[in-house]
Amino acid sequence: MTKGENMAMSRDAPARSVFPRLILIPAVLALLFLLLPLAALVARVEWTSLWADIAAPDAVSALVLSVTTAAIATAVCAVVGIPLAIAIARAPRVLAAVLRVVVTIPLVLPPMVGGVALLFLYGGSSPVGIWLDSAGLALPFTTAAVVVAQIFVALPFLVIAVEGSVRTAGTDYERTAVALGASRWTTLRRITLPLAADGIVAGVILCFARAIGEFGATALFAGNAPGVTQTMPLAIYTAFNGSGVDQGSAVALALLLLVTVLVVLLVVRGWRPGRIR
Amino acid sequence: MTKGENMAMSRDAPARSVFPRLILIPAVLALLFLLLPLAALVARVEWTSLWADIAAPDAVSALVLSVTTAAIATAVCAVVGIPLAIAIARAPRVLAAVLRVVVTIPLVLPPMVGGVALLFLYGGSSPVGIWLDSAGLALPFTTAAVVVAQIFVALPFLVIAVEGSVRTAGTDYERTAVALGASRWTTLRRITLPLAADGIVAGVILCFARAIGEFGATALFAGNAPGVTQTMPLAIYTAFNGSGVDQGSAVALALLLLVTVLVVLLVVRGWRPGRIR
Amino acid sequence: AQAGAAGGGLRIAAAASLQGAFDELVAEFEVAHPDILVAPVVYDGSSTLATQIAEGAPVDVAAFADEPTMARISDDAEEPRIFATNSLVVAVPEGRSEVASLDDLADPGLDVVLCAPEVPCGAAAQTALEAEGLRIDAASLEQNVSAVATKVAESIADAGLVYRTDVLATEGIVAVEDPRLDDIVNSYPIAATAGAASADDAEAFIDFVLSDPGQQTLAKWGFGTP
Amino acid sequence: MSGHAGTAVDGRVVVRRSRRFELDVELDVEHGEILAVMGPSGAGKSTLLQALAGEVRLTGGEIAIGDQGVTRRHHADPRRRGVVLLGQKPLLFPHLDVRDNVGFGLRVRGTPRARSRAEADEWLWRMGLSGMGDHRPRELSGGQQQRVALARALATSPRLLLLDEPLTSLDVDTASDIRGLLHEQLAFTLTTTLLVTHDAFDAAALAHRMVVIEDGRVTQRGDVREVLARPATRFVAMSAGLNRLSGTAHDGAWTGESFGLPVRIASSEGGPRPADHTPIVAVFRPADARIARAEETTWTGAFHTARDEAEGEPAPGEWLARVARLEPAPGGARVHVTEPDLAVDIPSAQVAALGIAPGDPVRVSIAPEHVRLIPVVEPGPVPSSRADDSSSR
Amino acid sequence: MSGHAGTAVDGRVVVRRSRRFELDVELDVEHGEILAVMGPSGAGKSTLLQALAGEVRLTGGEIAIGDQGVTRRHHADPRRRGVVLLGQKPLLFPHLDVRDNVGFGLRVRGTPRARSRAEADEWLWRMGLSGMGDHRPRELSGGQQQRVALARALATSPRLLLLDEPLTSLDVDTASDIRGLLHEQLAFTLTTTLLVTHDAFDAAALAHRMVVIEDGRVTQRGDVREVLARPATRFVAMSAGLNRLSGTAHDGAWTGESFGLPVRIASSEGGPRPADHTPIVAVFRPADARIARAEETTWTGAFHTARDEAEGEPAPGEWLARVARLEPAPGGARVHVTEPDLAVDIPSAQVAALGIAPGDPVRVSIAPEHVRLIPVVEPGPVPSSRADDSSSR
Ligand SMILES: Nc1ncnc2c1ncn2[C@@H]1O[C@H](COP(=O)(O)OP(=O)(O)OP(=O)(O)O)[C@@H](O)[C@H]1O
Ligand SMILES: Nc1ncnc2c1ncn2[C@@H]1O[C@H](COP(=O)(O)OP(=O)(O)OP(=O)(O)O)[C@@H](O)[C@H]1O
Ligand SMILES: [Mg+2]
Ligand SMILES: [Mg+2]
Repeated sequence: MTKGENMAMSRDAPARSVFPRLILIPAVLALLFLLLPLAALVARVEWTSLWADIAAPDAVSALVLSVTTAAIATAVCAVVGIPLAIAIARAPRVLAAVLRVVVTIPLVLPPMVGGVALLFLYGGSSPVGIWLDSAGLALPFTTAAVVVAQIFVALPFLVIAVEGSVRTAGTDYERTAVALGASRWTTLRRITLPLAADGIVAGVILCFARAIGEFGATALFAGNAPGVTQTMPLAIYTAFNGSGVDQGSAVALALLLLVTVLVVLLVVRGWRPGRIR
Repeated sequence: MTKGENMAMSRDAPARSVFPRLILIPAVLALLFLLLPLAALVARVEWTSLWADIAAPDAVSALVLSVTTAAIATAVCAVVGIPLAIAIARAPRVLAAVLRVVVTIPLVLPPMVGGVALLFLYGGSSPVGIWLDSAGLALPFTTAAVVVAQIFVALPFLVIAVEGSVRTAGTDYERTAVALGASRWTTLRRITLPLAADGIVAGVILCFARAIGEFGATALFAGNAPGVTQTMPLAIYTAFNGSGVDQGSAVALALLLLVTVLVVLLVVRGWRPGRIR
Repeated sequence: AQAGAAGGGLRIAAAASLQGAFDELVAEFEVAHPDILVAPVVYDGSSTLATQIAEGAPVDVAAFADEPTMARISDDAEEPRIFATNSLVVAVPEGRSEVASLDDLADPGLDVVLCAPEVPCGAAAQTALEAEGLRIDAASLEQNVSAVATKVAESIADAGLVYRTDVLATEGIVAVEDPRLDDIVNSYPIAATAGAASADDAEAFIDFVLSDPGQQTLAKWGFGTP
Repeated sequence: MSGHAGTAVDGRVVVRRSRRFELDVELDVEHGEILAVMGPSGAGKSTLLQALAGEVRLTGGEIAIGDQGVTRRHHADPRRRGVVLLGQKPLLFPHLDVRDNVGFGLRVRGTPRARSRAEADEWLWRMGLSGMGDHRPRELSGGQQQRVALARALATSPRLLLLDEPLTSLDVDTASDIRGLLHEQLAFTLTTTLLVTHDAFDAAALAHRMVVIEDGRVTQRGDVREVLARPATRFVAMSAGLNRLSGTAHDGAWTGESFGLPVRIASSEGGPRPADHTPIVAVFRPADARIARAEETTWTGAFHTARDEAEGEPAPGEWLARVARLEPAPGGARVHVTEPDLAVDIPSAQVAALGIAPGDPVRVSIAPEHVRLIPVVEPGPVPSSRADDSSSR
Repeated sequence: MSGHAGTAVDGRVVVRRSRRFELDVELDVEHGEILAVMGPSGAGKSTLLQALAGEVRLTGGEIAIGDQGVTRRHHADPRRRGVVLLGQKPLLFPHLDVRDNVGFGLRVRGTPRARSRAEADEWLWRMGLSGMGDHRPRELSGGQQQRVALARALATSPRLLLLDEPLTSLDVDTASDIRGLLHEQLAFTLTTTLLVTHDAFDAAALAHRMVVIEDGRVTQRGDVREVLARPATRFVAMSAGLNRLSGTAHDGAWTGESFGLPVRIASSEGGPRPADHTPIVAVFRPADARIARAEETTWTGAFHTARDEAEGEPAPGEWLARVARLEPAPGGARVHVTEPDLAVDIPSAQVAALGIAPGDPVRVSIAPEHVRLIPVVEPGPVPSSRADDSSSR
C-alpha cells in the first residue's frame, strides 16, 4: 500500500451516515424535478442545425463575452463580498441580522427592476451618472455595465454562502492563531479563509452561475448590442423572442451555455482556496 | 441581575473578532453597491400616485398571489430540498461533487429558458403534459404552474445552502445520538436539523426571495392571468412594458414587493428550526 | 456589417418583432450605401428600448412596434415616420381545426391566450374583440407576442391572437384568416434620435426603409405598407 | 498594586461568568517563574488563563502583563504581549498537517519555510511523534493531539505561557517524558508560565509556587511543596494525597471526636506548640495510618468496649472507626473510614488477612512521627478581596 | 471463535488506520464484567472502542457483541446492540441545555418529558452539578462537560458501555467522587464495561480484568491487580508506579550489571525459585528503594572504590549508581538514577540532607522484602496473533 493510497483511504473512509433512508425518496424527487425540464430541453435540440447555431459568430462572441464578464463579476464579488461576509459573520447579533436581510433584498427584485434601478442610479439623468459621464466613465450600455449588472444580482449569493461558513467556523482557531503570533492579515489568509473554503467555493459557484445566467438587469442596464453587451442569455432571448429567428437556435444556445458552465463548475470544484501557499 | 439577563450576557458576549479592520472598506463598498440602486429606485417613486398604485385591486391580488405561491414553493422546496441536501452532504466525495454541480445547473439557465424547458416538459406536446392533461392535472395557466416555476428556480438555492451547513456540522453528534439510542428519524429531527439551523434559515430565505422575485420562467410557463398567475414581478413587468402607461406604477409596485419581503424576512430571521420541540 | 466594436457605425435599435426583416434590410442597405458602416442592430422590446434611450443609450435610429412607445421618447427623437403595419390573425397549432373564425375564440372550452392589454398587440386585440362585441376569458395575458406564439405552438393554448409576421416566423402554428381582423393594424414608427452621431446616415437608413426596396423586404416578412 | 521590576504578571483579575460564578483572583508572577494553578473542577482556572490571554474580558480588576495593562475596557493584543494559551482543547488547525501546525508560530514570525519545517520536525521528535508530521490532526489519537498542541505552543517561545492541563490524557510513561521535556525547556528559556494541573506531582515537579483556586477565590498560595505539605483546605489535602482532620489543640496535641468519644493525635514534629483550644488540623498520609480489626466483630460491641476504655485515658493516636468503603488500589486497597473521615492504604498482603467489609468496626492508629499539626489560619495567607459575597454559592 | 453463554464481547478486532498503525486485538469480556484497557498514547485504545461502537469499520477479524456479529462487511446498528461510547471528546449536543443532554437517551426511548428531566436532574446532582441543568454545554468548564457526558452515557443504561478516559481532566477530589459513583452504578446495573484509563488507580478501583495494548497489540492481560503487580513491560511497570529491572536469575536472585560491575538483588518473596540463567525482572516501588551518598564525592573516585569492593563479594541489594535527574514531588523528591535506570522516592526531610545533584555518585539499596522477582515470559500469556509483522514500527 503506497502512502498516497493510504492517505486517501483514511480521508475517504465514509463516516457512517445515519439519516433515515426514506428521505432518499424526496431527495430523488427533488433531483428529478430539477433534471427533467433540462432533459426536455435537450430532447428538443435540433441536432442537424446545432453546430451551425453554436458556431455562429454572434453565438461565439456572446459566449466569450458571457464567460469573461461573469468571471470578472465573480472576481469582483469575491473581492468585496468575502469581506462583507466576514464583517457580517463577526458583527454583533442584531446588526448581523439586519445586514443579512439587507443583503438579501436585491435577490427579491425581479432582475428587470434591478436593471431599472441601476439605470436610475448610473443613467444619464442621475447625479451619479452625470458625474461618471463627466469623468468619461459612463457605464450604461458598455461591457462594464454588463459586469455591474451581474455583480448586483450575483453578489448576495456569494455573501450569504460565505457568511454562513465563516460564522460556522467560529473564532476559536482565529484566536489561537493570533495568540501564536499571527497578524490579523495572516490569520485571515491562513486560517479564516481556508476554514471557510467550502462556503467560499459554494459561494463562488452560486455567484458565477447567477452572473452568467443573468438576463433581466443586463438587458435593461447594458442593452443588447451584439459583441458589446449581448451575453448568452440575451442572445438566447433574442433568438427566442425575435421574430423570424428559429427557436431551435435558442435551444442550441441554451445547451451551449449549460455545457460551458458545467465545465467551468467542474473545474472550480476541483479548486480549494488556501491550498496553495 | 436576573437569570434571563445573565444568560443573554454570556451568550452575547462578543467573541473577540480578529479580522483586519481594513477589510471593512471593501465590505462597505459591497454594501453600498447593493443599496445605492435601491435608493435610486426609491428616489424615483412618485409619492403622490403611490397609494393609488399599490392599492389597485390588481396590485393587491398580485401581491397576495406572490406571497402565497412563494410560501408554498418554499415549503415544497424545504420538504424535498432538505432531504436532497442531506443526501448530498452524506454522499461519497465524488458523487457529492457531481450532484452539487447538477443542482447548480438550473441556476445558470436564464429563467426564460427555464420557462421554455418547463413548457417543453409539461406542455401539451410532451408525453408528461399529455399524461397530466388526461389526469385532469394540466399545469399551464394554473396557479400550480406558478408554484412549479418558482420551485424550479428556487430549489437549487435552498439545497446548496443547506448542504453546506449539514456537511459542516459533520456526523459526530449524529453518531453520538444513535449510540444513545435515538432512531434515525429522531436523530434527524433532534440533531441534524437543529445543528444545520443556520444553513436552513439562510436557505429558506434565499429560496423565498428567489421564488417571490421569479419572473422569467413564470411568465413563459404559467402565463399572466390577473388573479390566477399574475404575480408581482409579472405585474411590475406589465406595468413597465405597457406602452404609454406610466412607469411610476412599476416602481411603486416594486417598492411594495420590497417592503413585503423585508417584513417577511425579518419575521423568518426570528425563527429557528428545532427550537420548538 | 464589420462594425462589431462599440462606437463604430450607425446604431439601430429595433423592436424584437422586426428582427428577421431588419437583418435583411441592413444587409441590403450596406450594399446600397457601402460608405456607411452599420453596427449590429440591437433588438429588444420597444418599451425596454424606449427606457434605455431616455436614459441616454447610444442609438441613432429607433424603430418601434407602436406609436405610444415612440411618444415616450419624443423629447429625445426627431419626428417619427410610420414605415410598416402589422395586422392580427388568429393563430392555432398546426393540424388542429376547432377554430375556424374569430368568433370561435369565445368558446369557453378553449384556452385562448392574448397579449396583455398594456402592450401593443394586446391593445390591438382588445380593439378587435370590442369591435365584434366578443368577450373572451383569456387563459393568460402574455407580456409579448412571442409568448403567445410559443404557447400556441406548444399546444398549451388552443388559440391566440398574434401578428401576421409571427405566424410566418414561428414553426408549428398556422393562421386562421378572418377578414374582420385586417382593419386592426398596428403602425411601426421609425425615427432618428436627437443625439444621433450622424444625422445624415440615420436619415439615409430611414429613407431606405421607406423606399420601395425596403418596403418590399418588409412585405416579404409579412408587414403591410402604411 | 503596581508592578515592580522582575514582575511578569501582576494585578487582580475579576471575571463574572454567570450569576453563580465570579472569578476574583490576585496574581503576582515573577519573570521566569512557573506558577501552578490548582483547584476543583469548575473553580475558574481556565477562566483565569483565558482572561490573561485576552480570550474573555475582565469584568473588573486590572492586570499588568509585562509593561501592558489590561482592564475591563482596555484590551491589549495578546500577540503583542507575547502571550500564548494552550487551552483544554488542543484546537489544532484542522486544515494544516501536524508539521505545519507546529511550525505555524514560526512561519508567521517570518521564519523561512524550510527552517520552520525542520524545527517543527525537531519538536515532533522531542514529543515522541517523529514521522507523524504529514498527518492531519484528526488522524491522531487524543494524547498525540495534546502533544502536538503543546509543541505548537512551546515552539513560539512566548513571553508568557499559559498551559491548561497540558499533560492530561497522557499515559504515565509519556507524561513523564513530556514533563521532563517541559521542565528543561521552561528552565532553559526562562519562560514565565502559568500551569493549570490536577496532578500534585506535576505541580511539584514543574512549578515554583502555586495558587489554589476554589469557587473563584484563592484559598491558598505559596511555595508548591509548602502548600502541599500544609494543606489549608480539604481540596488541597486530597490533591496532595493526605488525610486532613479538623480538631482543636489541647496539650500540644490534636483532639477531636469519634462517635462522641474523644480522640487524641500527637505529633513528634518540632515547631511552635499550638495554643490550647485553637482550631488545628492533623495531616498525615493514608499509607502511614494503620488499621486493625476491633476486638469485637459487631459495631455495637466494639463501640461499647471503646466507650468503656475511653473512661480511662484513651490511647493517643488510636481510635475506633467504622469502615465506609473499600477501594481496590494497585498495590493493595484504600479503606475509607468514618469518623473522622479519612483514608488508610493497606498493602495487598494485608487486605485478605484483615478481612473487613463496609460497616465493620476497626481500630485506626497513626504514629506521632507521621503527623503534622497545622494551626488553622482563617482567612489564611490569602490576600483577602472578598468584597462581593453575593457571588459565592 | 464462538461466543459462549455469559460472554458479552468475544472475538478479534483488526483495524488498519494507516500504513504505520494497525490494531489487532482479541477480546473476551463476560457479561457484567468491567475490563480496563491501558496503553501508551497512540496504542489504539480509542480505536478499539470506536470499532466496538461501530464508529470505525473493522478491516479484519470478527467480533460478537451480545448475539450480534460485526465483521468487515457486516455492520450492526450500535443502537440495536445497546452499545454506548463515551469518547475522549465529550461531544455534548451544543444546541441542547445540559439537562436535555443528559435526558436525551431517556427521551428517545420514550420516557415522558417530565420524568426524563427529573432523572436528568438526579444524575446532575449525583455528578455534583445540580443547578447547572439550564446551562448550555459551552458555558461549562472542561471537567464539568466531562461529567455531563458521563452522566449522559450512564443514564441510558446501555448493555455495553465504552468509556474512553472518563475521569481525565477531573481534579483528585471530584475524580474520587465520580469513581465511587461509577463503581456503585456499574456494580448495581451489572453493565458490561470497557474502561480506557491512564490511571492504574482507576483501573484497580473499578475493573476486574485488564488488557494492556501497546502499538496495536495486547502485551499483557489478566486480573488487574495481578497485571499491575507483575508488569510484563516497562509501560505497565511505569503505570503501576514500579521500577522494573531486567536481568538474569542466579542462585534464586536477580543479577545484572551497573557500569560493568555486577549487581545482585534478592527477594524474600516465596514462590518457585527461578531457574538459573533465565531472564527475570526485579520489581519494586520507588518509595521502597533507599539512596545514600557514596563515600567519595566524585564519580571517578566512587567508581574506583566500588570496583575495588566488587572484587570481593558485593553486598546484595546495594550498588553504585549515578544520579540522572532530580524531580521534585509532593512529599519530597523522585531521584532518577542510572544504571540500571530506576527511580527512588525520598521524603522532603532527606532531600536537603542528601544534597545530591545530577551526575553525583550514590549508593542505591533495596531490601529483599520489597522486591518481587518475575520470570520473563515471552510472548507471555497473550494469545499471539502477530501474523502481519510489517505493520509494527
Ligand atoms: N482517523 C485516523 N486516521 C489515521 N490514523 C489514525 C486515525 N485515528 C487514529 N489514528 C492513529 O491510530 C493510532 C491509534 O490511535 P488511538 O486514538 O486509538 O490511540 P489511543 O490509544 O486512544 O491513544 P491516546 O491515549 O493518545 O488517546 C495512532 O497512531 C493514531 O495516529
Ligand atoms: N462561557 C461561559 N459562560 C458562562 N459560564 C461559564 C462559561 N465558561 C465557564 N463558565 C463557568 O465558570 C466556572 C469556571 O469555569 P472554568 O472553565 O474556569 O473552570 P475550571 O477551573 O477550568 O474547571 P475544569 O478543571 O473543570 O476545567 C464554571 O462554573 C463554569 O460553569
Ligand atoms: Mg478548565
Ligand atoms: Mg484515545
